[in-house]
Amino acid sequence: MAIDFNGEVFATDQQGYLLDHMQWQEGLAVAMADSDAFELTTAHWEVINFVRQFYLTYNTSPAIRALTKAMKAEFGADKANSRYLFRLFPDGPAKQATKYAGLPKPKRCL
Amino acid sequence: MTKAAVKTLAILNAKAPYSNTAGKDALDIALIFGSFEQSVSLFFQGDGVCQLISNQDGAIISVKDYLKTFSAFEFYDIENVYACKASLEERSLLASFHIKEVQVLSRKDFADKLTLHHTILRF
Amino acid sequence: MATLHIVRQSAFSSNDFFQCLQIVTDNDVIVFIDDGCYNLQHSLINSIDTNKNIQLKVIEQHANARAIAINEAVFTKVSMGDLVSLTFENSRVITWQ
Amino acid sequence: MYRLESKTVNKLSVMITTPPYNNLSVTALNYVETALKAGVELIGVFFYQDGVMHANTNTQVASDEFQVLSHWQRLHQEYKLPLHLCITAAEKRGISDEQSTQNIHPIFTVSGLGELVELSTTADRMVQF
Repeated sequence: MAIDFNGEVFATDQQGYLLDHMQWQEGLAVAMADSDAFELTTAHWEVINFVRQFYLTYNTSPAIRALTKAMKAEFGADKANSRYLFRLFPDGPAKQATKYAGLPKPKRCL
Repeated sequence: MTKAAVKTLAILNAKAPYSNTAGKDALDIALIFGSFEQSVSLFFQGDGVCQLISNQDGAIISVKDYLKTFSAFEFYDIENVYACKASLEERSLLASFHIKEVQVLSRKDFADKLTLHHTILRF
Repeated sequence: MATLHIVRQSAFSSNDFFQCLQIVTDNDVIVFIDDGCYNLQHSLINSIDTNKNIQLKVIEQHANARAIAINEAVFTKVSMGDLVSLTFENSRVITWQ
Repeated sequence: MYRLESKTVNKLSVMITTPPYNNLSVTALNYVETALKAGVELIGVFFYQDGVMHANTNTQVASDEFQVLSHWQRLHQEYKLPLHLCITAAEKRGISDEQSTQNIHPIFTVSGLGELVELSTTADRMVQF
Protein backbone atom coordinates (compact mmCIF):
# COMPACT_ATOMS: atom_id res chain seq x y z
CA MET A 1 0.00 0.00 0.00
CA ALA A 2 1.14 3.53 -0.67
CA ILE A 3 0.03 7.16 -1.02
CA ASP A 4 0.89 9.25 -4.07
CA PHE A 5 1.61 12.79 -3.03
CA ASN A 6 3.37 15.58 -4.95
CA GLY A 7 4.75 13.06 -7.43
CA GLU A 8 6.27 10.99 -4.62
CA VAL A 9 5.18 7.59 -3.35
CA PHE A 10 4.94 7.01 0.40
CA ALA A 11 4.65 3.45 1.67
CA THR A 12 1.86 2.70 4.16
CA ASP A 13 0.46 -0.35 5.90
CA GLN A 14 -2.90 -1.86 4.93
CA GLN A 15 -4.83 0.64 7.03
CA GLY A 16 -3.03 3.58 5.45
CA TYR A 17 -0.59 4.35 8.28
CA LEU A 18 2.75 5.71 7.10
CA LEU A 19 5.50 3.11 7.43
CA ASP A 20 8.28 5.64 8.02
CA HIS A 21 7.12 8.41 10.36
CA MET A 22 10.13 10.54 9.40
CA GLN A 23 8.68 10.99 5.89
CA TRP A 24 5.67 12.82 7.28
CA GLN A 25 4.82 16.36 6.16
CA GLU A 26 1.70 18.45 6.64
CA GLY A 27 0.53 18.06 3.06
CA LEU A 28 0.61 14.31 3.47
CA ALA A 29 -1.79 14.54 6.42
CA VAL A 30 -4.19 16.50 4.23
CA ALA A 31 -3.89 13.93 1.44
CA MET A 32 -4.58 11.09 3.89
CA ALA A 33 -7.60 12.89 5.29
CA ASP A 34 -8.86 13.65 1.76
CA SER A 35 -8.81 10.01 0.83
CA ASP A 36 -10.87 9.28 3.98
CA ALA A 37 -13.25 12.13 2.99
CA PHE A 38 -12.31 13.79 6.27
CA GLU A 39 -11.73 17.51 6.72
CA LEU A 40 -8.96 18.77 8.98
CA THR A 41 -9.75 21.96 10.89
CA THR A 42 -7.49 24.00 13.16
CA ALA A 43 -8.84 22.01 16.10
CA HIS A 44 -7.79 18.76 14.41
CA TRP A 45 -4.34 20.14 13.70
CA GLU A 46 -3.82 21.02 17.36
CA VAL A 47 -4.34 17.39 18.28
CA ILE A 48 -2.38 15.98 15.34
CA ASN A 49 0.64 18.13 16.11
CA PHE A 50 0.37 17.34 19.80
CA VAL A 51 0.20 13.59 19.24
CA ARG A 52 3.13 13.73 16.87
CA GLN A 53 5.20 15.71 19.35
CA PHE A 54 4.27 13.22 22.08
CA TYR A 55 5.48 10.36 19.91
CA LEU A 56 8.74 12.09 19.02
CA THR A 57 9.40 12.81 22.69
CA TYR A 58 8.35 9.51 24.27
CA ASN A 59 8.66 6.98 21.43
CA THR A 60 5.06 5.90 21.87
CA SER A 61 1.63 7.15 20.86
CA PRO A 62 -0.40 8.15 23.90
CA ALA A 63 -3.42 6.13 25.01
CA ILE A 64 -6.52 8.31 25.24
CA ARG A 65 -6.26 8.96 28.96
CA ALA A 66 -2.58 9.87 28.77
CA LEU A 67 -3.33 12.10 25.80
CA THR A 68 -5.97 14.08 27.65
CA LYS A 69 -3.74 14.37 30.71
CA ALA A 70 -0.81 15.61 28.66
CA MET A 71 -3.02 18.03 26.68
CA LYS A 72 -4.41 19.58 29.84
CA ALA A 73 -1.28 21.61 30.56
CA GLU A 74 -1.14 23.00 27.04
CA PHE A 75 -4.77 23.45 26.03
CA GLY A 76 -6.72 23.53 29.29
CA ALA A 77 -9.50 21.29 30.53
CA ASP A 78 -11.99 22.26 27.80
CA LYS A 79 -9.99 20.51 25.12
CA ALA A 80 -8.32 17.92 27.33
CA ASN A 81 -11.19 15.50 27.63
CA SER A 82 -12.15 12.42 25.69
CA ARG A 83 -15.59 13.76 24.73
CA TYR A 84 -13.99 16.67 22.89
CA LEU A 85 -11.43 14.40 21.23
CA PHE A 86 -13.99 11.84 20.10
CA ARG A 87 -16.12 14.59 18.63
CA LEU A 88 -13.13 15.69 16.55
CA PHE A 89 -12.07 12.15 15.65
CA PRO A 90 -15.15 9.92 15.58
CA ASP A 91 -13.11 6.80 14.75
CA GLY A 92 -11.16 7.33 17.95
CA PRO A 93 -8.47 9.96 18.54
CA ALA A 94 -5.77 7.40 19.23
CA LYS A 95 -6.41 5.66 15.89
CA GLN A 96 -7.23 8.62 13.68
CA ALA A 97 -4.99 11.41 14.96
CA THR A 98 -1.94 9.13 14.93
CA LYS A 99 -2.65 8.20 11.33
CA TYR A 100 -2.74 11.79 10.09
CA ALA A 101 0.29 12.55 12.28
CA GLY A 102 2.21 9.97 10.26
CA LEU A 103 2.70 7.65 13.24
CA PRO A 104 2.52 3.85 13.34
CA LYS A 105 -0.84 2.18 13.88
CA PRO A 106 -1.37 1.93 17.67
CA LYS A 107 -1.13 -1.54 19.10
CA ARG A 108 -4.42 -3.37 19.10
CA CYS A 109 -4.32 -4.31 22.71
CA LEU A 110 -3.79 -0.75 23.94
CA MET B 1 -13.56 0.92 50.58
CA THR B 2 -13.55 -2.83 50.72
CA LYS B 3 -10.29 -4.71 50.63
CA ALA B 4 -11.00 -5.99 47.14
CA ALA B 5 -11.21 -2.47 45.76
CA VAL B 6 -7.60 -1.53 46.49
CA LYS B 7 -5.74 -4.15 44.50
CA THR B 8 -2.43 -2.88 43.25
CA LEU B 9 0.06 -4.26 40.77
CA ALA B 10 3.81 -4.38 41.18
CA ILE B 11 5.98 -5.14 38.20
CA LEU B 12 9.40 -6.46 39.12
CA ASN B 13 11.86 -5.82 36.31
CA ALA B 14 14.86 -8.13 36.33
CA LYS B 15 16.32 -7.92 32.82
CA ALA B 16 18.64 -5.44 31.12
CA PRO B 17 16.87 -3.43 28.41
CA TYR B 18 18.18 -4.33 24.99
CA SER B 19 18.89 -8.03 24.41
CA ASN B 20 15.29 -9.14 24.94
CA THR B 21 11.81 -7.62 25.08
CA ALA B 22 11.08 -8.30 28.76
CA GLY B 23 11.36 -4.65 29.77
CA LYS B 24 9.16 -3.50 26.87
CA ASP B 25 6.57 -6.21 27.54
CA ALA B 26 6.48 -5.15 31.19
CA LEU B 27 6.17 -1.49 30.22
CA ASP B 28 3.15 -2.23 28.02
CA ILE B 29 1.44 -3.77 31.03
CA ALA B 30 2.32 -0.78 33.21
CA LEU B 31 0.92 1.66 30.64
CA ILE B 32 -2.34 -0.22 30.22
CA PHE B 33 -2.85 -0.42 33.99
CA GLY B 34 -2.17 3.32 34.17
CA SER B 35 -4.64 3.96 31.34
CA PHE B 36 -7.30 1.97 33.20
CA GLU B 37 -6.65 4.04 36.33
CA GLN B 38 -5.25 1.06 38.20
CA SER B 39 -2.45 1.54 40.65
CA VAL B 40 0.86 0.18 39.35
CA SER B 41 4.37 0.39 40.81
CA LEU B 42 7.61 -0.46 39.05
CA PHE B 43 10.47 -2.22 40.79
CA PHE B 44 13.93 -2.69 39.33
CA GLN B 45 16.21 -5.36 40.71
CA GLY B 46 19.25 -7.27 39.44
CA ASP B 47 20.04 -6.42 35.81
CA GLY B 48 16.65 -4.68 35.73
CA VAL B 49 18.27 -1.57 37.24
CA CYS B 50 20.07 -1.13 33.90
CA GLN B 51 16.74 0.02 32.44
CA LEU B 52 16.97 3.16 34.56
CA ILE B 53 20.54 4.25 33.84
CA SER B 54 20.91 7.54 31.96
CA ASN B 55 22.63 8.21 28.63
CA GLN B 56 21.72 4.91 26.97
CA ASP B 57 20.84 4.90 23.28
CA GLY B 58 19.20 1.84 21.75
CA ALA B 59 19.21 3.51 18.33
CA ILE B 60 22.97 2.81 18.06
CA ILE B 61 22.14 -0.90 17.88
CA SER B 62 18.83 -0.46 15.98
CA VAL B 63 16.65 -1.16 19.01
CA LYS B 64 13.55 1.00 19.37
CA ASP B 65 14.25 2.89 22.55
CA TYR B 66 11.31 2.13 24.80
CA LEU B 67 13.20 3.69 27.72
CA LYS B 68 12.19 7.11 26.38
CA THR B 69 8.59 6.20 27.20
CA PHE B 70 9.48 6.16 30.93
CA SER B 71 9.51 9.97 30.78
CA ALA B 72 5.76 9.88 30.03
CA PHE B 73 4.91 8.06 33.30
CA GLU B 74 3.26 11.16 34.76
CA PHE B 75 0.58 10.99 32.06
CA TYR B 76 -0.19 7.42 33.07
CA ASP B 77 -0.19 8.20 36.82
CA ILE B 78 2.81 5.96 37.38
CA GLU B 79 4.50 7.54 40.37
CA ASN B 80 6.14 4.67 42.20
CA VAL B 81 9.46 3.66 40.66
CA TYR B 82 11.86 1.82 42.93
CA ALA B 83 15.43 0.69 42.34
CA CYS B 84 17.28 -1.80 44.50
CA LYS B 85 20.36 -0.13 45.97
CA ALA B 86 22.27 -3.39 46.38
CA SER B 87 21.74 -4.24 42.69
CA LEU B 88 23.14 -0.85 41.66
CA GLU B 89 26.17 -1.24 43.93
CA GLU B 90 26.86 -4.79 42.75
CA ARG B 91 27.13 -3.45 39.20
CA SER B 92 29.15 -0.38 40.17
CA LEU B 93 26.34 1.77 38.77
CA LEU B 94 25.86 5.34 39.92
CA ALA B 95 22.32 6.38 40.79
CA SER B 96 22.16 8.53 37.67
CA PHE B 97 18.77 7.89 36.08
CA HIS B 98 17.02 9.06 32.93
CA ILE B 99 13.79 9.78 34.82
CA LYS B 100 13.30 11.73 38.00
CA GLU B 101 10.80 9.52 39.85
CA VAL B 102 13.26 6.81 40.87
CA GLN B 103 13.58 6.02 44.57
CA VAL B 104 16.64 4.00 45.55
CA LEU B 105 15.79 1.63 48.37
CA SER B 106 17.74 -0.62 50.68
CA ARG B 107 17.09 -4.33 50.38
CA LYS B 108 14.67 -4.25 53.28
CA ASP B 109 12.73 -1.17 52.16
CA PHE B 110 12.57 -2.59 48.63
CA ALA B 111 11.10 -5.83 49.99
CA ASP B 112 8.69 -3.97 52.27
CA LYS B 113 7.40 -1.80 49.42
CA LEU B 114 6.93 -4.87 47.25
CA THR B 115 4.81 -6.60 49.88
CA LEU B 116 2.37 -3.70 49.87
CA HIS B 117 1.12 -4.98 46.51
CA HIS B 118 -1.53 -7.50 45.75
CA THR B 119 -0.29 -8.84 42.43
CA ILE B 120 3.36 -9.12 41.45
CA LEU B 121 4.49 -9.89 37.92
CA ARG B 122 8.18 -10.33 37.14
CA PHE B 123 9.81 -9.77 33.78
CA MET C 1 0.62 -11.98 55.57
CA ALA C 2 3.51 -13.60 53.83
CA THR C 3 4.60 -14.00 50.23
CA LEU C 4 4.78 -17.26 48.31
CA HIS C 5 7.91 -17.48 46.17
CA ILE C 6 7.82 -19.99 43.33
CA VAL C 7 11.40 -20.63 42.23
CA ARG C 8 11.71 -22.29 38.80
CA GLN C 9 15.34 -21.73 37.83
CA SER C 10 18.56 -23.34 38.96
CA ALA C 11 20.83 -20.86 40.73
CA PHE C 12 23.73 -22.64 39.02
CA SER C 13 22.64 -21.02 35.75
CA SER C 14 20.74 -17.86 36.67
CA ASN C 15 20.57 -15.51 39.62
CA ASP C 16 16.79 -15.51 40.06
CA PHE C 17 17.01 -17.48 43.31
CA PHE C 18 19.71 -15.12 44.56
CA GLN C 19 17.40 -12.17 43.86
CA CYS C 20 14.56 -13.96 45.60
CA LEU C 21 16.68 -14.35 48.72
CA GLN C 22 17.54 -10.64 48.60
CA ILE C 23 13.95 -9.70 49.28
CA VAL C 24 12.58 -12.69 51.16
CA THR C 25 10.79 -11.55 54.31
CA ASP C 26 9.98 -13.17 57.65
CA ASN C 27 7.59 -16.13 57.40
CA ASP C 28 7.65 -16.23 53.60
CA VAL C 29 7.33 -19.56 51.83
CA ILE C 30 9.69 -20.69 49.07
CA VAL C 31 8.62 -23.56 46.84
CA PHE C 32 11.15 -25.07 44.44
CA ILE C 33 9.62 -26.36 41.24
CA ASP C 34 10.98 -27.33 37.81
CA ASP C 35 14.75 -26.65 37.61
CA GLY C 36 14.42 -24.68 40.83
CA CYS C 37 14.74 -28.11 42.49
CA TYR C 38 18.48 -28.04 41.77
CA ASN C 39 18.75 -25.26 44.35
CA LEU C 40 18.32 -27.89 47.06
CA GLN C 41 22.02 -28.57 46.58
CA HIS C 42 23.08 -24.92 46.19
CA SER C 43 25.17 -23.19 48.85
CA LEU C 44 22.71 -20.26 48.80
CA ILE C 45 20.40 -22.41 50.94
CA ASN C 46 22.90 -22.10 53.77
CA SER C 47 22.84 -18.31 53.53
CA ILE C 48 19.17 -18.13 54.52
CA ASP C 49 18.79 -16.52 57.94
CA THR C 50 17.17 -19.16 60.13
CA ASN C 51 15.68 -16.44 62.35
CA LYS C 52 13.43 -15.36 59.50
CA ASN C 53 11.39 -18.55 59.75
CA ILE C 54 11.33 -19.06 56.00
CA GLN C 55 9.59 -22.26 54.97
CA LEU C 56 11.39 -24.23 52.25
CA LYS C 57 9.31 -26.61 50.20
CA VAL C 58 9.85 -28.62 47.07
CA ILE C 59 7.46 -30.31 44.66
CA GLU C 60 8.33 -33.91 45.31
CA GLN C 61 7.56 -35.10 41.77
CA HIS C 62 9.78 -32.44 40.24
CA ALA C 63 12.71 -33.38 42.48
CA ASN C 64 12.13 -37.11 41.98
CA ALA C 65 12.08 -36.74 38.21
CA ARG C 66 15.52 -35.13 38.44
CA ALA C 67 16.89 -37.69 40.92
CA ILE C 68 17.43 -34.93 43.47
CA ALA C 69 17.57 -36.17 47.06
CA ILE C 70 15.36 -34.22 49.46
CA ASN C 71 16.81 -33.56 52.88
CA GLU C 72 13.60 -33.60 54.86
CA ALA C 73 15.25 -31.89 57.82
CA VAL C 74 15.44 -28.76 55.64
CA PHE C 75 12.81 -29.11 52.90
CA THR C 76 9.17 -30.16 53.06
CA LYS C 77 7.88 -32.33 50.23
CA VAL C 78 4.74 -30.91 48.67
CA SER C 79 2.39 -31.78 45.82
CA MET C 80 0.94 -29.56 43.10
CA GLY C 81 -2.26 -29.49 45.15
CA ASP C 82 -0.30 -28.09 48.08
CA LEU C 83 1.09 -25.39 45.80
CA VAL C 84 -2.44 -24.39 44.82
CA SER C 85 -3.37 -24.27 48.49
CA LEU C 86 -0.28 -22.17 49.35
CA THR C 87 -1.30 -19.71 46.63
CA PHE C 88 -4.30 -18.75 48.72
CA GLU C 89 -2.76 -19.20 52.17
CA ASN C 90 -0.22 -16.49 51.36
CA SER C 91 -1.06 -12.90 50.46
CA ARG C 92 0.76 -12.73 47.15
CA VAL C 93 2.83 -14.81 44.79
CA ILE C 94 6.08 -14.06 43.02
CA THR C 95 7.31 -16.43 40.33
CA TRP C 96 11.08 -16.42 39.88
CA GLN C 97 11.71 -17.64 36.36
CA MET D 1 -7.90 -35.88 46.12
CA TYR D 2 -6.89 -32.47 47.36
CA ARG D 3 -9.72 -30.07 48.13
CA LEU D 4 -9.45 -26.40 48.82
CA GLU D 5 -10.51 -25.64 52.39
CA SER D 6 -11.10 -21.91 52.29
CA LYS D 7 -14.09 -20.97 50.19
CA THR D 8 -13.82 -17.25 50.79
CA VAL D 9 -10.63 -16.45 48.88
CA ASN D 10 -10.37 -18.65 45.84
CA LYS D 11 -10.61 -16.69 42.63
CA LEU D 12 -7.51 -17.33 40.58
CA SER D 13 -6.10 -16.04 37.33
CA VAL D 14 -2.95 -17.29 35.62
CA MET D 15 -0.55 -15.72 33.18
CA ILE D 16 1.50 -17.95 30.91
CA THR D 17 4.59 -16.59 29.17
CA THR D 18 6.36 -19.79 28.11
CA PRO D 19 5.80 -21.41 24.68
CA PRO D 20 4.03 -24.77 24.26
CA TYR D 21 7.23 -26.61 23.33
CA ASN D 22 8.79 -25.66 26.67
CA ASN D 23 8.44 -28.15 29.53
CA LEU D 24 7.70 -25.25 31.87
CA SER D 25 4.33 -24.99 30.14
CA VAL D 26 3.51 -28.52 31.27
CA THR D 27 3.98 -27.41 34.86
CA ALA D 28 1.66 -24.47 34.25
CA LEU D 29 -0.96 -26.79 32.79
CA ASN D 30 -0.59 -29.12 35.77
CA TYR D 31 -1.04 -26.28 38.20
CA VAL D 32 -4.14 -25.02 36.41
CA GLU D 33 -5.70 -28.48 36.21
CA THR D 34 -4.96 -29.16 39.88
CA ALA D 35 -6.58 -25.85 40.84
CA LEU D 36 -9.68 -26.61 38.76
CA LYS D 37 -10.03 -30.06 40.27
CA ALA D 38 -9.69 -28.56 43.75
CA GLY D 39 -12.69 -26.35 43.08
CA VAL D 40 -10.79 -23.10 42.65
CA GLU D 41 -12.68 -20.55 40.60
CA LEU D 42 -10.26 -20.00 37.75
CA ILE D 43 -11.49 -16.88 36.04
CA GLY D 44 -9.06 -17.02 33.16
CA VAL D 45 -5.65 -17.83 31.75
CA PHE D 46 -3.85 -15.00 29.96
CA PHE D 47 -1.26 -15.96 27.34
CA TYR D 48 1.47 -13.34 26.94
CA GLN D 49 4.96 -13.11 25.41
CA ASP D 50 5.94 -16.53 23.99
CA GLY D 51 2.90 -18.02 25.72
CA VAL D 52 0.77 -16.86 22.79
CA MET D 53 2.34 -19.57 20.63
CA HIS D 54 -0.03 -22.00 22.32
CA ALA D 55 -2.77 -20.67 20.04
CA ASN D 56 -1.09 -21.43 16.72
CA THR D 57 -3.11 -24.07 14.86
CA ASN D 58 -0.07 -24.93 12.72
CA THR D 59 1.87 -26.31 15.67
CA GLN D 60 2.87 -29.93 15.22
CA VAL D 61 4.06 -32.13 18.05
CA ALA D 62 5.38 -35.66 17.54
CA SER D 63 2.80 -38.19 18.71
CA ASP D 64 5.12 -39.64 21.36
CA GLU D 65 5.56 -36.27 23.06
CA PHE D 66 3.29 -34.58 25.59
CA GLN D 67 0.31 -33.03 23.80
CA VAL D 68 0.07 -29.86 25.81
CA LEU D 69 -2.48 -28.28 23.45
CA SER D 70 -4.96 -31.12 23.56
CA HIS D 71 -4.84 -30.87 27.34
CA TRP D 72 -5.64 -27.15 27.25
CA GLN D 73 -8.48 -28.01 24.91
CA ARG D 74 -9.78 -30.59 27.36
CA LEU D 75 -9.66 -28.12 30.28
CA HIS D 76 -11.33 -25.46 28.17
CA GLN D 77 -14.17 -27.84 27.34
CA GLU D 78 -14.57 -29.53 30.73
CA TYR D 79 -14.41 -26.38 32.81
CA LYS D 80 -15.37 -23.67 30.26
CA LEU D 81 -11.97 -22.20 31.13
CA PRO D 82 -11.40 -18.86 29.35
CA LEU D 83 -8.08 -18.78 27.50
CA HIS D 84 -7.14 -15.24 26.56
CA LEU D 85 -4.63 -14.43 23.87
CA CYS D 86 -2.76 -11.12 23.78
CA ILE D 87 -3.29 -10.36 20.11
CA THR D 88 -0.41 -7.88 19.84
CA ALA D 89 2.05 -10.44 21.19
CA ALA D 90 0.47 -13.04 18.90
CA GLU D 91 0.71 -10.96 15.73
CA LYS D 92 4.40 -10.37 16.39
CA ARG D 93 4.84 -14.13 16.31
CA GLY D 94 2.91 -14.82 13.12
CA ILE D 95 -0.37 -15.68 14.78
CA SER D 96 -3.25 -13.86 13.14
CA ASP D 97 -6.99 -13.41 13.39
CA GLU D 98 -7.27 -11.82 9.94
CA GLN D 99 -9.66 -13.82 7.85
CA SER D 100 -7.19 -14.75 5.10
CA THR D 101 -4.39 -15.80 7.44
CA GLN D 102 -6.41 -16.97 10.47
CA ASN D 103 -4.41 -19.50 12.50
CA ILE D 104 -5.76 -19.12 16.01
CA HIS D 105 -7.19 -22.21 17.66
CA PRO D 106 -10.90 -21.66 18.44
CA ILE D 107 -10.48 -22.42 22.15
CA PHE D 108 -8.69 -19.07 22.51
CA THR D 109 -10.33 -15.68 22.92
CA VAL D 110 -8.62 -12.84 21.09
CA SER D 111 -7.89 -10.31 23.84
CA GLY D 112 -5.59 -7.50 24.79
CA LEU D 113 -3.84 -6.27 27.89
CA GLY D 114 -7.10 -4.67 29.03
CA GLU D 115 -8.26 -8.23 29.76
CA LEU D 116 -5.20 -8.68 31.97
CA VAL D 117 -6.29 -5.66 33.99
CA GLU D 118 -9.70 -7.29 34.40
CA LEU D 119 -8.22 -10.67 35.39
CA SER D 120 -5.81 -9.26 37.92
CA THR D 121 -8.34 -6.96 39.56
CA THR D 122 -11.08 -9.59 39.73
CA ALA D 123 -8.95 -12.47 40.99
CA ASP D 124 -7.83 -12.95 44.57
CA ARG D 125 -4.49 -14.20 43.28
CA MET D 126 -2.72 -14.00 39.96
CA VAL D 127 0.08 -16.47 39.33
CA GLN D 128 2.63 -16.10 36.56
CA PHE D 129 4.15 -19.11 34.79
